[in-house]
Amino acid sequence: MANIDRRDFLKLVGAGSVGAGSGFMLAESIKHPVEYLIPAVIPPEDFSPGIVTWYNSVCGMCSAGCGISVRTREGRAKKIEGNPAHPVNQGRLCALGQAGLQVLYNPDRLTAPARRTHPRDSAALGEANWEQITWEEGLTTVAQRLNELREGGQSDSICLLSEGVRGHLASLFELFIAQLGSDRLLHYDFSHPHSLYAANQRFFGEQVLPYYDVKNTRYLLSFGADYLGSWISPVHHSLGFGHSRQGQSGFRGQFVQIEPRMSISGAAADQWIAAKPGTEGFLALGIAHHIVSSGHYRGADRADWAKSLQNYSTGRVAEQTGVPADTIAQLADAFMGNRPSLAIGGGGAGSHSNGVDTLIAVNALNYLAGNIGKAGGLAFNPIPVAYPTAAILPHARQANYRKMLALAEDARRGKIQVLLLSGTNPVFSLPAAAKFQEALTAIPLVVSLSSFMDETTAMADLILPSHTYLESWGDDFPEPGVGFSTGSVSQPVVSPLYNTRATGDIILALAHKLNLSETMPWPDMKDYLKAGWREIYRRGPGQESFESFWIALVRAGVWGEKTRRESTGFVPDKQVVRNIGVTPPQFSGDSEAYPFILHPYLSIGLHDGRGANLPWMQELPDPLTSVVYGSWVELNPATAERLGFAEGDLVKVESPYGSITVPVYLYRALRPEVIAIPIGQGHSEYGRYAKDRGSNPIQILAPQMDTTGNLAWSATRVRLVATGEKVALVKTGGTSRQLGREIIQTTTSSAAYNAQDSGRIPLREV
Amino acid sequence: MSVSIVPTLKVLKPAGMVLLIGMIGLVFGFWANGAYFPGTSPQQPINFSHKIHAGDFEIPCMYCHIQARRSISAGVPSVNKCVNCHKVIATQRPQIQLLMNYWENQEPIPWIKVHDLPDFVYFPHKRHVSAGVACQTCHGPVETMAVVSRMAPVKMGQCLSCHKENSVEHGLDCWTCHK
Amino acid sequence: MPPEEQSLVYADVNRDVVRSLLVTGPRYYVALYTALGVTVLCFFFPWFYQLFYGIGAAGMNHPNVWGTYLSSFIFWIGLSHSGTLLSCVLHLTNSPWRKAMYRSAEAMTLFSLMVAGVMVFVHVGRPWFLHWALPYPNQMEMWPNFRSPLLFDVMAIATYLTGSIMFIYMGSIPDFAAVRDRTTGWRRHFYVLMSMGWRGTDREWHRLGLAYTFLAVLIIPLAVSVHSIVSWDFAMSIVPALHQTIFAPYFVVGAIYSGTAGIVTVMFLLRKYMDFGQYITTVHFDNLGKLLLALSLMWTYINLIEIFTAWYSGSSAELEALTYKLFGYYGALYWEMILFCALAPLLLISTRFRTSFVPMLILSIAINIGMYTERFLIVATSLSRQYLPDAWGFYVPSAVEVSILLGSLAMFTTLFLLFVKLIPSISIYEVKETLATPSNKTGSDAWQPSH
Amino acid sequence: MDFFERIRDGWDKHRKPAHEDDFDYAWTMAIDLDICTGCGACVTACQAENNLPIVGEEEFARGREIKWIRIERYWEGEFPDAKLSFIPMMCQHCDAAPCETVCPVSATYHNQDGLNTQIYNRCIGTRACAVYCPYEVRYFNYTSHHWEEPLDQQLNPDVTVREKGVMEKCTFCIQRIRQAKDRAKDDGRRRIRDGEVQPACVQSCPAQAMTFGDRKDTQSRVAKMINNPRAYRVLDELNTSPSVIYLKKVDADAP
Repeated sequence: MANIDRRDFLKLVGAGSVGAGSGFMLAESIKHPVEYLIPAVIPPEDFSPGIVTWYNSVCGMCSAGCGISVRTREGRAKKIEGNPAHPVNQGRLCALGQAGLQVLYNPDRLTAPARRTHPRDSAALGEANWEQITWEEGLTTVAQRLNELREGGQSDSICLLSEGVRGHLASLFELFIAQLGSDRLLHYDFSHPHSLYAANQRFFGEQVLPYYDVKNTRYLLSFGADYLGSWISPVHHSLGFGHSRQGQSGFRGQFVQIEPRMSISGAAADQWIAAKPGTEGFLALGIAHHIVSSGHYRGADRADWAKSLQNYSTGRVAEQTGVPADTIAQLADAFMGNRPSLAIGGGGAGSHSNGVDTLIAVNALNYLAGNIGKAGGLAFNPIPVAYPTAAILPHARQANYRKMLALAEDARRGKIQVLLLSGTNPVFSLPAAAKFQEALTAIPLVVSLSSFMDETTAMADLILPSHTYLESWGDDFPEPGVGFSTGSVSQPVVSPLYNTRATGDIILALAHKLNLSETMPWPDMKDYLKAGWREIYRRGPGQESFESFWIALVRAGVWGEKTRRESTGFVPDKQVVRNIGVTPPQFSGDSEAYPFILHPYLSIGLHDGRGANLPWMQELPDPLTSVVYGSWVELNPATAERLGFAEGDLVKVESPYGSITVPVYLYRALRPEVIAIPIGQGHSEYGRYAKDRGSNPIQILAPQMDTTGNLAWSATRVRLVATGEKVALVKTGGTSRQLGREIIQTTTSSAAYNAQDSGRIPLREV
Repeated sequence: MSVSIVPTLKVLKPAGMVLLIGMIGLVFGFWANGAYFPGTSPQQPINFSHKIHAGDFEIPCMYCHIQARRSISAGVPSVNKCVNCHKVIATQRPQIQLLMNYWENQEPIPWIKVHDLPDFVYFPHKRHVSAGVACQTCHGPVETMAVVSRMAPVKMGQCLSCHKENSVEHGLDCWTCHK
Repeated sequence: MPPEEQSLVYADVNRDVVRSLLVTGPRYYVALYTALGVTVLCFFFPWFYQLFYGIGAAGMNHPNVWGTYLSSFIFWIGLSHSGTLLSCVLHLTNSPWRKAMYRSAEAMTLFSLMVAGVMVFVHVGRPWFLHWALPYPNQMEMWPNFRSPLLFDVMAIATYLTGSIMFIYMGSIPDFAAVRDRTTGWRRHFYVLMSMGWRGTDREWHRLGLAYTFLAVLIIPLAVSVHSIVSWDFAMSIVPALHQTIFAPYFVVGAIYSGTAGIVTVMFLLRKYMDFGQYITTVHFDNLGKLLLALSLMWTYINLIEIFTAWYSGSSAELEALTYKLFGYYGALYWEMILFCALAPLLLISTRFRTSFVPMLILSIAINIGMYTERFLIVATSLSRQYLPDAWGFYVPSAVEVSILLGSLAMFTTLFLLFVKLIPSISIYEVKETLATPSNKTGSDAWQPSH
Repeated sequence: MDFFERIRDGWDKHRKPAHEDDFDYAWTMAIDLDICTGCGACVTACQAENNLPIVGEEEFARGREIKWIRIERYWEGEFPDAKLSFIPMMCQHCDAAPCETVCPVSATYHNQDGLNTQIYNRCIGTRACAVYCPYEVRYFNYTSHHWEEPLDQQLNPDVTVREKGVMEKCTFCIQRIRQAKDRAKDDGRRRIRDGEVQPACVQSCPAQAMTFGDRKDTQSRVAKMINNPRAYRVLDELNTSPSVIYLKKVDADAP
């Protein structure tokens, strides 16, 4: 190719350069992106990249008080596991507890103090009308107002409404309110077992929860208490359940569940009995009657029992409860037959107009079977001398429905000037009938210490956002204990993410601004905590120095002293025995217009709604229905067929006090006249994952109370109205039938094996 | 009538030439990028010289990269570690003053990674150090470098060959190195 | 031999075929550009979106992880099946009616194989790593997993593609030469290259004949094996309703079946739009019709066997899968398939039907619709009903999937339209073999130089 | 020996499920269905440990959820005799795993610990393994998932975040096994002690229904579990020889 003319030459040059360019770009495009390697300026002593550090702390997701160990790396919390040394959960942890990480790292956390810009009654709530302020501003505002009221002798118009807290935070609240000269300190939890405390008060004469020794029991009779799912201390009960069933040689624990709608405890039980809702007490007394009449019980006060139980012959109870007489007899014989046996009650059964009676009847069963003070029965927790005063009876400050109504009433009458909210969310977890939201609008200054923009916080004038439990110091004394005194300390596992402060620090800061420093001298919560534990250390058998005790304590995360309480000789007061009896349950709404009984239940993942802003919990399929994201109403297939409903049909659930619209789910293990709705969804605020999803059954509950003023939340009648619409339930489950494929195989209990070579991890004796 | 292929080739020649040159250009461009803009020795915020520290003064690697023997990542020394010495040593040098600026503002130094493995690779420095693998095996003769540069792109092949030579236990199992 | 072919002489053949390459009406361009446009719009755009978003763009889910992409893949492989295979068989049996149609049939094989290959890229989650499925030495010291039926696929299809290309190219060399001598400009240059200096000497003819026959023998078993292997992708799993020994023959028969139907469609179109009326005649349709009938009967039989096996197994899983296929959400589709592929073809018994063009066209299209349905059902129904009832699923194709299926059709059409203008879609020299030679008037099959 | 004998020996050796004798360990999980309460703690534990994505409601509704371990529920009878049983279902780590044979690029294979492993960065996403798996425990990333700030700070650095187009599944928390081996090496031990490793699900199980260990160590808890008369394996008839052992549910009035 000798002669190239100009055009050819240009062509070639062009081709060459284009080629070169594209080649260069190609090479550039497949290059590694630049990454940085940023060291700490001054590394903390327990921080080294790539190396895991575990911190022991206390779970703050429910009131069970499990101990947790948090796995952290590069200063970030990676995983929450149970603290193996903690007697309550012994290294295990429920789903909600593990999701605590998403409370810490939740994208919807309140990051800084804020003040409301528009008046509270303006329609628009939420982010739109908040302005950020400094902590100084926020605290000063509150302090000034409190000071005015204190000087003006209106101290009593100051109210502190908190979630159920124990330990030194509780006592700090006490101290603070006392110093302000007010007595308005209330704890509010929807799921607090008020009626159980009341029943124990009446029967045992003390307002504490005994320790239910599920672990060693041979026969557990549960009246409506979902002890594996949501009742008091699920993880501890699960441990016991596993041990009682397969952990010990010779026998396999039997479990009976009595409830109108099968909970996971019902699914795990050997026998699931659907007594008519509200008649669990009758059943208990029917069993008691059989125990006494058939001569199982040989106590001195046998005559009194026979007398007071005479109206509860199995025959009559059978027709009251819908449970066949021979079943009742069989239960009674089994209950007496395999002792130590244990009867527990709560949940739905405890939340009827006759809830307290029912639970007293359950206690009576335990007494008749002689389970009190026995291993495998129920043991009384010691009243530990070492506990800080406020922590002795965490129940004392718990507000039942009547107290909350009173509070709302006072607010409406202008008796409340300042309301400090900490952690609790009554606007969501009180029935609409309580008109609590309206009451809030009547309060001049509402201050929320919440970490999230929940429904109640959205009503506040001032937000002083608090740390999550993973960022703050604190301690806890589980109630009920595990049979001996135990306490645990929680510590920050990561440095605070945002411009928030620990609740205790906020309270102390306010105290200082109010010149309460002489009575509350501690600079921050940690010091107060140490001071408190110094006291415990002093009273306890302290050998080594307090500092070493403290370090050991914080390392272990838990502390206990083996002081048991001997209470075998318990005999109930004659009066109590004479008054044993159950009144028929009252349901609000007449059975004609409202044919169904609403059975709300605490969801496994979302608990009473606090879990709804955690994506993991939203994506955790409900164990029994496999539904995720959103709520549903459970119908017995027969009922559904009668009404012509199929899965996914949107129905309006109407009670005399309101209505919600939810899709239908056909649930096989449910009494035909009962419908069940999980609690937890239906938030109107509370972050992107919870907002406007599902509906909240609490809202439509009737303000039905039992004799002691507790909300009887399973005593509402409702009716179903078809909307004609249909939605697809989001769920994982396909067809829940085995079609003879032997996926889950069963064997008869006769083939039960001896546990020596079972290889099960032995449960620690506590 | 002819069936000769020659006239056709004549016609196609210019087009062929253009294509050929284009291809050559492509290859050249690709090579040039790698050869002249390798990005294997990036400009660091401070011209830290391993030659001076590790080479001339023979400070052992582990003195600064203290993590290497007990953690997955070797880690870079925290700023205060540098300052500990440079409070007194060579305080007048401009680069040291740069360092001191960081220290006074309590800012970390944004070093640029030279040797960077993908996120799906699990490479514990700990195991390799305790197995007595010299740092230079992968990082090259750092003590001679005024500016650290990546000797070779760290590729799976190198890991494998080394694991083979030293017959590492399960050294060829995928899950030994991948996560 | 039908009457009109008597009038043909060599010159006509050359003229007609060359005209089919040179003379192009506006209709052709309309068709070509439409096909091209549809390919870009319905295939490439959605595909790029999917590359960006992930397979989630399609309707697949857990446990239905396979969807229409795979059924399209099988469909195209199937469609590819008849062309070359048929051509080979007929070449060996030396049946004269093959000669007018085999070229386009082989082209069909080629292009549907290519489209099938593209479908693989659409199907996998990370196509940019697809080369890992090829055995080549690399610094990772990783080889593909030779136990995997999917890898067998890669091999088999690659081989089949190569074979088909060689076969069609070798067969057309003399025609390239013939066209070369009758064209000018860029075409001439193109055909000069393609014909590789073919002169038409006896030696060349002899060698061509040998090689051609040799390849034909080679390709027949290959073709059969390819689709058996494709079937193993399913049959080697333990998914109920897929784990069946009948699958290999099932797929092969199905493939040839749909392929033959495809040929009928193509024949009709060529005949109509390239006016090859004199070459593609009722004879072809008649014979193809007979073939279709036989295949449809075989296909039906295998379907019955499939049902019987499931029923006879008595296994809950098998039965459930079967009931779901027959009466489940996609039940209607199943019966549609039976109608199109088992019942309708029975019409082919009548000669009048076989020799009438439009009905044959309609039937052939119906059959291919039915065959696509079959592939879809295999993938969609069996995966939704596996062993664990609580994990049963449900699958509906997404818009992206449908559009990509459409696009793949358009892609095939585009390729074929290009083919008819570049390569003589009717074998000049072989057609001539059926004609009376100028020298002696008795039509003989003796080899003749083409000029 | 002659050619054919060698062939036969090789065959005999390799047709044994994953030629178990060559393993260092044979990791096994035993799950007691009699005390599984279905509470879902294991599901969350797995999600936290293994960086499982939050797919969101839409994707969930389209059946795109990713749960390495899931609770399956099976009903028997109708009200009032309805019975409900749970079974946790995760990768069974079959010794004769169908998924391993089908992967064209060997992205999933049996390693020397008797684990059925998945190499994410090798996966090309043919999804054939998911089809071949009779337990349907393989989950595909239909798109690249992201974590809302600052949720991403929780991600476990020991586990890759999988990108779109990659198959994933339960690994028996292989990263924990790796760390345990690491510790063992530091202590100069050859093997991991029984109970030293616990996958996240086993660790969290409140009823202690799950046990994990090496069945080659005859003294290990899990080895004892295998000898339990109640032990069985799901879909055993398929001869995949799973490494997950279930203990039968005890039911007084079972047939």
